[in-house]
Amino acid sequence: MIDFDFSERDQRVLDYVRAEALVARKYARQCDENEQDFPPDELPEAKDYPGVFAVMGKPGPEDSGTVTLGMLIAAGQTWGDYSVRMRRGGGGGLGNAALSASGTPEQKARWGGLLLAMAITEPGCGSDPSLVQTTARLDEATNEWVINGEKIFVTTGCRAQGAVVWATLDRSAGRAGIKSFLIPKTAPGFIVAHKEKKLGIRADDTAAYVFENCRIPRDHLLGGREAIPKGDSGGFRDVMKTFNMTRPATAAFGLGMSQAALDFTREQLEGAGVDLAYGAGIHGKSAAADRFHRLEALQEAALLTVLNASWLSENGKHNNLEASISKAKGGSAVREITQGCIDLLGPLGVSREHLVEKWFRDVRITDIYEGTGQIQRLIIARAILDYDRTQLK
Amino acid sequence: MIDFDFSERDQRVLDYVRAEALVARKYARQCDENEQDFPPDELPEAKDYPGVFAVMGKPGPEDSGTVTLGMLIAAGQTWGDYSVRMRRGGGGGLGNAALSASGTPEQKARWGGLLLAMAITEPGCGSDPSLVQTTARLDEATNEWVINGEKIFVTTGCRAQGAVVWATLDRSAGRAGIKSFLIPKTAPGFIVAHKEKKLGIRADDTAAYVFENCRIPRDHLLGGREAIPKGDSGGFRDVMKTFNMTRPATAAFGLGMSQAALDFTREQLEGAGVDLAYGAGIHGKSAAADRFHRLEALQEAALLTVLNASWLSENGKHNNLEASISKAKGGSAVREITQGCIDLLGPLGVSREHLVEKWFRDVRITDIYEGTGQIQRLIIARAILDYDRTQLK
Amino acid sequence: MISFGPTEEQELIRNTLRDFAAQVVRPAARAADEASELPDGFLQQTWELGLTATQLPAAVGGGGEARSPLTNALVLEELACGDAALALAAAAPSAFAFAIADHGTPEQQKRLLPRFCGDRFASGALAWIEPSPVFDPLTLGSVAEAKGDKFVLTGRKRFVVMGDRAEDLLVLARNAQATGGGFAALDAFIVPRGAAGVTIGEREKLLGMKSLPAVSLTLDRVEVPAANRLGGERGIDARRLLAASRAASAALLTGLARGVMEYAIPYAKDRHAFGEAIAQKQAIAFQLADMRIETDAMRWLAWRAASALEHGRDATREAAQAFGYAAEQAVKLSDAGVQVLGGHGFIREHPVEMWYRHARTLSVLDTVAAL
Amino acid sequence: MISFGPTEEQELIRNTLRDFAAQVVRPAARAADEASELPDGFLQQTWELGLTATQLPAAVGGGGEARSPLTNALVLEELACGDAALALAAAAPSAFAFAIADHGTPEQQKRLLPRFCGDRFASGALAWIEPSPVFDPLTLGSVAEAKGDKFVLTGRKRFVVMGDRAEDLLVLARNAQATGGGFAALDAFIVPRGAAGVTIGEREKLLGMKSLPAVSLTLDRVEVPAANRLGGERGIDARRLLAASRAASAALLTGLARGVMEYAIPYAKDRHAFGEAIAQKQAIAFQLADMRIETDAMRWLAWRAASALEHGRDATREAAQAFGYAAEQAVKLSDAGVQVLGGHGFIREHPVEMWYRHARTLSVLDTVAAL
Repeated sequence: MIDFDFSERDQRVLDYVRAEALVARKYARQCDENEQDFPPDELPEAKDYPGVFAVMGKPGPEDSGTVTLGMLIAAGQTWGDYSVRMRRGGGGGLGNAALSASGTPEQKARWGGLLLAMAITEPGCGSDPSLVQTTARLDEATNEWVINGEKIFVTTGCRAQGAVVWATLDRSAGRAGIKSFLIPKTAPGFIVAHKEKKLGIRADDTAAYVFENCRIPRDHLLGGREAIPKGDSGGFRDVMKTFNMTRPATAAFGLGMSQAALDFTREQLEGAGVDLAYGAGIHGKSAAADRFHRLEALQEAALLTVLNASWLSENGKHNNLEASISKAKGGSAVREITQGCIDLLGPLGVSREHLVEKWFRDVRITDIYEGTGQIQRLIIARAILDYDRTQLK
Repeated sequence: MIDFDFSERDQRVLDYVRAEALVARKYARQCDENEQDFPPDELPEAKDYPGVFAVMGKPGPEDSGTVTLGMLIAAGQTWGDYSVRMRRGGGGGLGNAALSASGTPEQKARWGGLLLAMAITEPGCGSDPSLVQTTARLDEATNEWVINGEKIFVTTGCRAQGAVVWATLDRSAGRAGIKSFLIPKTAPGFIVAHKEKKLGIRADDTAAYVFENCRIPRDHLLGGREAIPKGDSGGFRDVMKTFNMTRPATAAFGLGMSQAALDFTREQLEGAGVDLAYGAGIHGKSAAADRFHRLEALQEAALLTVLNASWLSENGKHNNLEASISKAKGGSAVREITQGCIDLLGPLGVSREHLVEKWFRDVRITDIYEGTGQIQRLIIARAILDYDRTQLK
Repeated sequence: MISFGPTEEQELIRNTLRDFAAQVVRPAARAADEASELPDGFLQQTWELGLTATQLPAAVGGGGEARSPLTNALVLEELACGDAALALAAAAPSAFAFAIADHGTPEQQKRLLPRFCGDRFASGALAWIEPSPVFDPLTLGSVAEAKGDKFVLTGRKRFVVMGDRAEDLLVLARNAQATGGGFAALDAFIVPRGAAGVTIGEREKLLGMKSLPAVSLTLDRVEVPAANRLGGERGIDARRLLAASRAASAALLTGLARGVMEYAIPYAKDRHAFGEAIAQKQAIAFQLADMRIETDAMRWLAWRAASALEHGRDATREAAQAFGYAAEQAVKLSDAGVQVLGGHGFIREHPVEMWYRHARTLSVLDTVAAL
Repeated sequence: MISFGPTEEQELIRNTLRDFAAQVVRPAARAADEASELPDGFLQQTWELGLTATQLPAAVGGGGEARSPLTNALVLEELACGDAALALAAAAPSAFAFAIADHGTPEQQKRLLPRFCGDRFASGALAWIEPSPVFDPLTLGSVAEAKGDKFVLTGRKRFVVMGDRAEDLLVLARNAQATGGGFAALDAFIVPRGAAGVTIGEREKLLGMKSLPAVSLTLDRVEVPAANRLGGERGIDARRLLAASRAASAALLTGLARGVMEYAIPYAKDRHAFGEAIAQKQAIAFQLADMRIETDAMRWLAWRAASALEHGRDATREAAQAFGYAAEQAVKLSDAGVQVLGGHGFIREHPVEMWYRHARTLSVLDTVAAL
């Protein structure tokens, strides 16, 4: 049955996440202003917070599914602070989403506990994953993969204990030749080049990688399928499946921060006596209430597309289209919402004495990484038009 | 010197136009609801209105140029009613703009007094003028052009006394082969197929033409240059020059109606006690004032791009880019403005007892005819990127 | 528990309505719009779908199934995908009957609901909108004054759907006794169309939704017994009444928008320019992508509001967001539909210009439907 | 007479400033932003352009040229195209001096303007913005009470540009005597920075415009002689003061937006993906086209407001439209600039992320500049 209410357990989990997020928020500004450092592995308050997995437990029949609730948890955590959230070890990285999407049960069990980054973009290829130049060659003698190439814009790249890396087994095979490999930082020839200086999510490192004859065991190929499928679909699709999890997740990260901006704005405006109650039509409202209500509706709309995408995958339904919808919608919504909150707060909104200016900067990555809004719209348009890449470029 | 004020004479002319427009408006609803008929050639009040040309006279050094003021006159007339304005004979049609843009002095003198339509679009080619299939063949024996082909969406097509028609001398020559011809309705083989039923500008007929071995004298080629220039630029550019006049003009037509919608909305809201004064910031305004102010700013912005495009051409400057800017901006602005006025008026705005719902329908053509907003953006992008049609499709 | 899965029964109903919209509603829409009349027999034909009766209490002869705003949201989206005007006409009886069922006293239900459980079409009308350029559903000019065991109603109403044929009208008014304004002051009264002082004005002429019968209305010191105050002593839950209406409009606008998208996609694939299908141009393709993104978003917001109502919670916020968002997007999206069709979007040979008028009209008619 | 043609002299000034922006301003902008400091000698360097002095009366040692809001609009666009933060810093002296020139009594002009006609940089500061989440320039919390031949000022100010170094501050306050609010109640007072009761707060930390020195300010029962009321008995033309400020902001935002466009165009032509330059994709190309459309529109609106001021007319409406439109578009456009650059738009190796911060900051700092 269609439902949007939380079970008692759902609520309990989200309340815990909120409490933990409030602690993380205490460190938000400090992390932002000391980008060269990394957020502490452990916050002083950590002992009071066993972590969300501890309070979650197994979902009962009345509870939301783990994947779907996971989106709300992700949003709830970035509501506190994106960078502090990302600094956590254990399953926090985008690479972990990739692992759970296309890893074998053994691989998930073995690496699920690590913090894994996701390395796709290369200096040459921007948003076009099919142009991956990084190569993977199987050394039959040692039963190892030999990886060579460069990656940029690797989120959490410095702190991660390993990365899911896209490489091609055979450039001539195009997309079909592309596979994803799990490469631990300890692998020989894995070089972390540098950390980028950014507009937002500053403490959350974004790294550049270089692989020089980097060697990993044969069983580090995610999913384990070494064969290059006929046509150019299968193999690449398999890799792309990752996105069906990471795209809603990145949208959720952004929406957690835009929600924080909305909550702060409401608090400030109501504190100054602005009536933000719902009910009246346009002629019963102030300009501020009118604009604020539109921003809140946009937030809810975007979040629902995220929940829809995750709910589909959780229920074994194909969600490639819906994942891109949530990413496209979330990516544009968080920009408009944080921009709009600053319109409402005026000069206060651009002062670094408050966090709203930081959320405005932090959310801006949402429409860029994991495939820009343009890429998402291409995917959506191809899906609804039943076009392939040659018909809609 | 940069200036946006009207001279006494400018103001006098525009006041006359406003007075005449108020008369035209009396017939607006009737014309809209009797689309099968045409607006009367002469309004009963005509005798009191000698016509704008009579009051205009020659511009003095302090006055706005005729072309630029002409845009405000056009907007002032459609402020009254689009269809009644268009029904007027004598220079009112889009074809007349084409004539004044690319006709020879003799041709202008000879045909300037006629109501001329502009026939470009064909069933097959939509917004792509370079695909024109209508042919023109010179019959050396009789010194006549023989025209064959079909045209659709011909604005004022039924009432016009003639049309400026695009035809190709040589399909293999592509755009270079395209020339514009002036074809009087009296020419043998000129068939008016039917009148379209439309969303708006209903009384303003939109016709479909068929040319069957239609014969016209050799000197009916606009501009008179029969040669097909080398490369694919010259000839077509010459034809396209027409648009540098008609595009700002069509934008002005639309903006006259969106202005009417704004004026009606202000009158209604202020009548109901809504304060629409300028000065206060967002926190000193009602939702209605906030939205209304944004719509008025949009109106002014769009109108200024129209005036800029016409001022450039009037001063002998290249205005191809600016003409497209004004058309693109006007085309989207009039949609947003009329939509927004109805948001502000609520149920009243969608009742046919008032004209705002009609203006909402009438302006919708602005972003479609004379090249859609997409076409305009292609032209603008090519210009600023210095790309040709092969580089940006 | 977060779930986007309709029940099997809901899937069944949705498919039935989808077929009905495709086979009955859509084919009749253009002619109805040009004629400003409902198609002959249309109301009776939809009546037989039992949309209203099924969810009325068995005690009054209804199907006795639980009131389900969610099911109704699915129904309205499908009907509106056929044609929004005909959909709203078909939903008009529910707007009245569900208001009685949700807010009425047992006596009022026994008195007014049986007629909606018969084989023949029956209608009631909701009279909320008033003739003001600054109309707001929470601040009404129509006033109800208590006078002994009667109420005296005075005011003017506009856009009363089915007001020309409904046996009874449900008139929203400000209770003169009420302390404070807003929701607290709102009351609804059952007014027989024939009551002394009721003048049914002329048929409303609209931009879109032309086939929908709506009239203006004048109440000149109309006296109704206290028993006609909906909810009796207790009055109504005005928040719920407004939320149910806005959530319904959101569902209708979603269906309307989906119709535009489903028409524009094949058109853009067939239509060629500059040597390829216009759908192969990013500028067109991205507009279609946005149509898909927004129809999804509109639907989820409508479902969320319907779900809140189904849980019996205050849905004021959810419904306002769903309606506000859908109103804005339906206009944007149908406007884009016209643009995708270009010149063909402007002529009446294609339905898109009609949907653009429907969207602009329905999106400002707050308080005309119900879940 | 409608005309878009600058005078030859204005063309000359525009070209000079364009070179200055390219050679001096732009190269220094990123370092200044990272350091949150103005470049050494920048204020003196711009001072030598004579932007302020030229338009001050010869009687006080100025260039004696007519005050020209239009010329200043051209100047500010060019400077801001280099960097909006440095442009506003360079324009700060004018904001104070022009206010004195336009609204001050002859005595006030003789007293305060000469310092702006010398060879050394001199600054004044405008104190209008206040610390409230619902700040509105027409409803101020700062109050001025007449007390004998003095005024007593009390209130708090924020984002006072150059407030840390200006000899005198021009403080906007509500005149306690004034009947009615809005413009009528607004008064401006010349307050020496060292006056008793004036506390200069800490340096403001901003999202963008970081290199711009701005401070908060507290006025605790600050006494100033009646002679320090700008305009004396007559007071100020508050409409003109606000309009001049908003028109200036519109010009600055236009230059900022143009800078984004001029950076994005060559980038999009150089950057390749999917086998061609990204500029060859309609989705990118159309964003660039819209940048051009909107920078034109922003400029014409700013010119129109400046022209109204130059004609000495009430420009409240024109300036509000120019500022409101430019504020919205500058954010949209710099946001689009970031998107065109993709990942490179998010890192500080390119200026676009800085311009996005500048645009979002400047567009909410109503009342900080002047024409």
